[in-house]
Amino acid sequence: MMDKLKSPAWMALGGLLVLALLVGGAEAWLTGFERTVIGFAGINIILAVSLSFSNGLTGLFSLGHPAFMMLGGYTAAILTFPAVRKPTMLPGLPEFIANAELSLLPATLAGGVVAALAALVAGFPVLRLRGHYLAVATLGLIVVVQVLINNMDSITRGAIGLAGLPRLSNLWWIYGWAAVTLFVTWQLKHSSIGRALMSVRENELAAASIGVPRARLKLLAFTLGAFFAGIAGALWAHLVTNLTPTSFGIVMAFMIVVMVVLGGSGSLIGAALAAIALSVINEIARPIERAIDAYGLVQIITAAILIAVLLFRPQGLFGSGEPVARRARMPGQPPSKTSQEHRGGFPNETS
Amino acid sequence: MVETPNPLLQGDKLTRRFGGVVALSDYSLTLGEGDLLGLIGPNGAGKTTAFNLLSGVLPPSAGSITLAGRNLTGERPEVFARSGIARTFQNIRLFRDLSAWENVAAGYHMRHGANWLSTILGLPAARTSERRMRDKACSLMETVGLADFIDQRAGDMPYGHQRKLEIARALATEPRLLLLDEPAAGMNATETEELKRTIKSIHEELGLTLVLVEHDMRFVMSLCRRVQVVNRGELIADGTPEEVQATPAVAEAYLGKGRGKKVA
Amino acid sequence: QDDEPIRIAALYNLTGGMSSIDAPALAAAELRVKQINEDGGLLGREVELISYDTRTDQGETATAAQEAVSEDVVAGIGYGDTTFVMAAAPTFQENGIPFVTSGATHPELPTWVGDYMFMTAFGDDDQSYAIADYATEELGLDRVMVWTDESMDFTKALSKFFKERFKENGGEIVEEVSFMMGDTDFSSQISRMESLDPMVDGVFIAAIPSEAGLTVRQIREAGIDIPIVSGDGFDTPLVAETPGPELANDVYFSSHTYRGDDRPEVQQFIEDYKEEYDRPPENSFTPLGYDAIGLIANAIRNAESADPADIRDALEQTRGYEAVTGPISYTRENMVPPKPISIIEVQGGEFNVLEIWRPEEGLEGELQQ
Amino acid sequence: MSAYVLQQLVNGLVLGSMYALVAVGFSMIYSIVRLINFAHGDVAMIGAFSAFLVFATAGLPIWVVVPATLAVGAAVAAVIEFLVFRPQRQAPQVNGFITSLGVSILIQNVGVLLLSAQPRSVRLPDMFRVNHDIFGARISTLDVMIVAVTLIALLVLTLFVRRTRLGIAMRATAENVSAAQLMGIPVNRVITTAFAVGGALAGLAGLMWGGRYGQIDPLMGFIPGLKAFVAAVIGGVGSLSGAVLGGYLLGMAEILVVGLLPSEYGSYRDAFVFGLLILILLVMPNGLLGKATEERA
Amino acid sequence: MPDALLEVDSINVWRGASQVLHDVSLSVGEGEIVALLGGNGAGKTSTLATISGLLHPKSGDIRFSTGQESISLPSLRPDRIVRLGIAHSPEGRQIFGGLSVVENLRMGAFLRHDKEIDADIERFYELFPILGERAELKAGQLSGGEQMMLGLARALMSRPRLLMLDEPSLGLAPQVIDQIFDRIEEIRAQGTTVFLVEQNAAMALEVADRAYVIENGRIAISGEARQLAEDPSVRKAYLGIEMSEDAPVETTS
Ligand SMILES: Nc1ncnc2c1ncn2[C@@H]1O[C@H](COP(=O)(O)OP(=O)(O)OP(=O)(O)O)[C@@H](O)[C@H]1O
Ligand SMILES: Nc1ncnc2c1ncn2[C@@H]1O[C@H](COP(=O)(O)OP(=O)(O)OP(=O)(O)O)[C@@H](O)[C@H]1O
Ligand SMILES: [Mg+2]
Ligand SMILES: [Mg+2]
Repeated sequence: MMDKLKSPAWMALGGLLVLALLVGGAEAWLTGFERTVIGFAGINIILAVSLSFSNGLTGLFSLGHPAFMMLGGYTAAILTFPAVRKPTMLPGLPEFIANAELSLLPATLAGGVVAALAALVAGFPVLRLRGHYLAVATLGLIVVVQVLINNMDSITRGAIGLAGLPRLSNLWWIYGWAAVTLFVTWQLKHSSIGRALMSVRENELAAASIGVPRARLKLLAFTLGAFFAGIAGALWAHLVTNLTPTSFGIVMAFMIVVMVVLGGSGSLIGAALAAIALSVINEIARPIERAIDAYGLVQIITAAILIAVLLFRPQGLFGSGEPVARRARMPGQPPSKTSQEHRGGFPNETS
Repeated sequence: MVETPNPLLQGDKLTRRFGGVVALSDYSLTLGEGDLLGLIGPNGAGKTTAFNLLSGVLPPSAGSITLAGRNLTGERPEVFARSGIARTFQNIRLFRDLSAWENVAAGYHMRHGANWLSTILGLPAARTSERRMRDKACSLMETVGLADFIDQRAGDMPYGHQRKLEIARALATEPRLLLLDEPAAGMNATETEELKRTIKSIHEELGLTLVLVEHDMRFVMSLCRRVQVVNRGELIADGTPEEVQATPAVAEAYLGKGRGKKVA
Repeated sequence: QDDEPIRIAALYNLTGGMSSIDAPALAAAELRVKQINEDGGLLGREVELISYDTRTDQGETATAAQEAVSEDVVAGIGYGDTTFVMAAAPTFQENGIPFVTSGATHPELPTWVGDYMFMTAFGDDDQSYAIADYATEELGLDRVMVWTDESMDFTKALSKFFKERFKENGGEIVEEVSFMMGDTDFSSQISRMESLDPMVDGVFIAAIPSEAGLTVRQIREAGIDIPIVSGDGFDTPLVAETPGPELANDVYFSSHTYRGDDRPEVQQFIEDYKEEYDRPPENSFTPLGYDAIGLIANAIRNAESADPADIRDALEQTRGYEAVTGPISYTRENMVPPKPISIIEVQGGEFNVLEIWRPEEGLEGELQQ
Repeated sequence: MSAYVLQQLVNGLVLGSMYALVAVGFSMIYSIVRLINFAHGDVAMIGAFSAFLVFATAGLPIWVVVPATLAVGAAVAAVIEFLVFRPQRQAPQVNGFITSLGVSILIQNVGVLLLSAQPRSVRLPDMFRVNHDIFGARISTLDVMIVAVTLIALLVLTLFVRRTRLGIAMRATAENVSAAQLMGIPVNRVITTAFAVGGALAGLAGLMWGGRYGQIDPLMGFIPGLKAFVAAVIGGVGSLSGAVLGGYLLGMAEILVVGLLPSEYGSYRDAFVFGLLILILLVMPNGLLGKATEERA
Repeated sequence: MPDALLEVDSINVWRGASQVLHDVSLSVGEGEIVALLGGNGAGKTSTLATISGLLHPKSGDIRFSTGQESISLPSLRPDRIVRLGIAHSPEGRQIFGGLSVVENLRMGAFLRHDKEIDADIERFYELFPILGERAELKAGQLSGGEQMMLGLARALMSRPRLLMLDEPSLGLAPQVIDQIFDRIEEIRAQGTTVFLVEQNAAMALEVADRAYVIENGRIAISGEARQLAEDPSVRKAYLGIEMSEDAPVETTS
């Protein structure tokens, strides 16, 4: 019985229950401000976990998350936008979209799907690139998407952005999606697919020589990451109620990578905890900053903590393992005697 | 030359150039089901290059490769693997950050991995396949004599064990043809002896076709019934161990005066 | 509760890309609050300004807005740019707390957000019309080129309204080019301008302060001496300092009636600001921050209440409030204050006010100085 | 070729040189330590501030200001290396990248805190602003110097890294730190030297940047840093000439998209530029001059 | 035994969480060839790495005699240790793959400032002609065995007083192995001391004066090389000779 309670399925169920209670409590008792902070933390969890999956586990170095957030966010925002205002504000929309006024779930899903499709199309050629080359190409993706949205005034309102979106995101939605993200990536990581992904990260040539379909798997990881980024963008838009081409940019791309590395590249729970930790540091440091009237202090503190963590724990919080259920242990085997000395998961350039 | 009626592998006039360097030229090889071929030659002769061509890691500059009637020339290494060619690497290429059994289990992915949808949903099919892969990985590790190292991080294992782990990983792809690049390098005499037995049993029990590159002459001569010798990219001898050893060109280009004989 | 301070939230980007615009506005707002408190506060209560750094990040902006409304503020001020107003103001609207933007100038802001949204500055349409009128009527420009910072809503709007009015006035927009916020090199745009045949007789540049001086300097360094015209984004000492006095010539821009203005409230403000911070006000967003607090203080006095709804009502009734940047009245349907607008000239590195443009009247002719 | 096109090419050359100068120092550090140093642009910012606000304000002549700025850049970079990069030399590559981001954020915000984000107007002596005419195109003395300095820096660094004992030792260290130690190479000193050289170049770039555009602020390093990263990667990571070429390509592309396309496409400039860069990478996955990572199997 | 050049005094070394060397003591005399034998994972590589400063012992001492004084190595950085005249050709080749063959050789002579570097390089080209042919090629593109040769040549370029070789015969053709071992005897004749780790025990025992056998991180047997070659347990475990047809059955008597 004890063993059964410790099995991952039961732990997951228990975790969900606790999460539901927490979210319910938060929705009932916390102020709008507190809920907003927690909401952003949840969105960051989705972003960090999905990027930890596609980057940390697979060894891709993509910075493209904000591009997919933008696509997901705009798609969802256009779909939930009050239909009465659409003809005047967004005259360029095709009729069936102009008449639609969807609720959050279908709009979010549509956002995720659009982002995933874009990732599929872009990933097909771009994922051949490695390391920093991929980083620059995906950085380019952000710029291209930003510029396109900025210029498609008739369906995006250009630089002004989409303002006055319905405030539909709440903690239920955000943490529901965070749980889904964690569940899906967890399932994949702890499976043959996860191993295959890691093998690509570890040694691409060897992975190929044992028949691991590199291209397909990378595309899967990239697309799945983009799907959740799209979801996160949609939730973000309906939390802030405003979306502009500059809502998500290069700085955000960096911050998500920071969360992934802090958590331990490829560690899903680590990424989630890092996302939470950054929010917590932020909220602790903010009053100090205000009290001594030294704006910029929060960023300085955050950067200092970031550097310190990397100095003392180069592998991030959890390496690429998971704090709850240790990967890599065969049932009935003693723990391995050697330490986990970690490379982190991003490719090491060898040119 | 040995004529094989229904060849498993046919490499025809394989040539590979790197800029000005001709690493392999007009190398041909025919293997029947169940053959065990030794490929020897001086350093830089082109042995590893031949393996790289036969496993799809490099495309040949000229020539063709056919496996069981299927032309694989120019295909990606994944296709070679799927068609049944597995290999090990001279400078070991393990998934260093994964544990030993995971390295082997990764080898099973190609043929036994569940698809992504059933994996996400945790369908019974996915769970069974996962369990089967673990079990198989464990028993393969026993086969190569690594039963005690299942959970060790591959990168932390001693050199000789890493070589065995590579063999296990290659076997996990359930190949028809296995290419071993210097499997005994870094092993002492006893370990080499053990490895010989392992390779023999793989060859005989699994009925696998094998090609091995090795500089340990005793190892090659006692394992292989057929030996090819390459020098400077060209095939200079092909025959039984005795025939090959008797070829003057081979002795001159390759075999030493036999260091260590005094002691042994 | 009566001896509790009256709390006002100030949301600004004090770090990140927008901080050079926003930080001075907050400094001026703090100055105004300090002065009010020195004069005994409002309704006998002290005024407390709670400031939030939103780091040029819209997510931070939304969070700060939520935090502000949860902290019992009676009003909020903030921002020199529409994008950030739109991420913050709707939260104030939903909570029934008035929000006064100090520097955002999009004429449709109050329409988009609702009846709790107020502007301190004039609308972009007004300032563009003002400089367009001046360009045709006084500078006699017929053919101009338009440069637009395409990355910002403010500059895009500025260009749009300028072109509209300039064409109405019978002028011709010969050519347009764009650039992006953060650009430092304008040589391509300059060469494009030079290549026009015949050369244009003026150039309109829609830019924010950080690019204003850069563009003037590079155009003049290229040896081009046609008039350069713009809006309040050019209202910064950088326009004179970056090119240096020998090159800072023939620049004309419309702005708040503040720089070079000798009304006593303006002089007083500049003096106070210098005394407080040891530096002159950085740009035109500075006095606007000062005025945003002034507007709210004025409304609280008029309402004799510090209740958000009462403040809102009083704000709506603001008529002829004598702000540093000119009188403010909310008489228009779209709630954009019809403020007088200065036409300012830069010659030899000096700023001179040439004329005052009034929304309903247009140019009023030579200013009596 | 019309005078107009020539002028635009000159414009592109000068802007490209600006990027290339930042990129070559950036790439230098990358090629030795395999570190994407995002703080490189911020070192340039510090160089610019010390040149204009400290040395020039103190009334030093230009021939003192330049070496002093180089020294500041070198010192700042070496100190950063010592404090944050040296302790994590064995860490994964991405850690260095993230750490450098952290350093960049730190420097920028300390800068804003101490100096405020307001841009400041600065200027070099007037002799640098004189315009010259070459075949109908205009170029200033400073522009000529920027191009020259970039190319000289490239040449000297390339020779240094290719030919000198210390240069080869730097590359050896980049390949394999422990093997380099086994050769008796004082790894720490070598890496500090690399940072110092890169930092000096950054300082120089800051000085030139500030002098050319006449405005400096604490955040001025971010965009050049980012562009240097992009230029270095497009050129082929680790290749110095590649970084310079990448810088020129980037500068040219930005100028020519605005200069030659119909004006309604001007607002698509960055999409065109990055689209072009992505296209180049798809055709040349290792950048313009990068060598394919021919790993031996 | 001649005066000890290198003295390893009961070092204990950990890698990660596991102890890989237990109280290992050994000494290498001036002008000797000493072999270290042992199975996979026994700790041979770790021993060499500890001597050259890449690993740090938790306890114990390593002393190297420079002629005038005896210096404790564990407190020194690897590059300082190399300066004392210790060259280490590490396991797994570890050549600088991105550098050309000549550049690798020049790095081997990093600490030398004499005029004979080029002449030495030429001499290695004569010994390994293929290296001469590939002089300008990136070392990473050499074949495995060629890289091995380069690694050895590079270690020799420093003209060390003590040369430590980690499995120098690995992956080399029989003929080349002969050359290498000839060379080892040659340089010893010129006064260089050699500490040799080998899997090929037969060959190692043939050239070595003395040998140590390490098992599970502990020195199990040590003695004259010739004696060890006769030791039945060594013959069985490391020479793979039990009752093989071509060797007489060993008896302990
Ligand atoms: N990087 C590492 N981290 C942790 N443990 C390690 C590491 N490298 C080696 N080990 C362990 O240290 C022990 C000794 O290894 P060492 O490499 O010294 O053996 P060796 O005698 O050289 O073996 P081989 O003949 O295979 O080269 C082994 O148990 C090995 O698993
Ligand atoms: N990418 C490359 N570029 C240039 N030359 C290469 C490249 N790859 C291999 N070579 C050359 O081709 C020749 C054959 O190399 P290969 O690795 O096949 O030799 P090998 O027979 O396996 O030798 P060894 O026994 O040393 O492993 C070598 O001389 C090598 O230098
Ligand atoms: Mg080989
Ligand atoms: Mg070893």
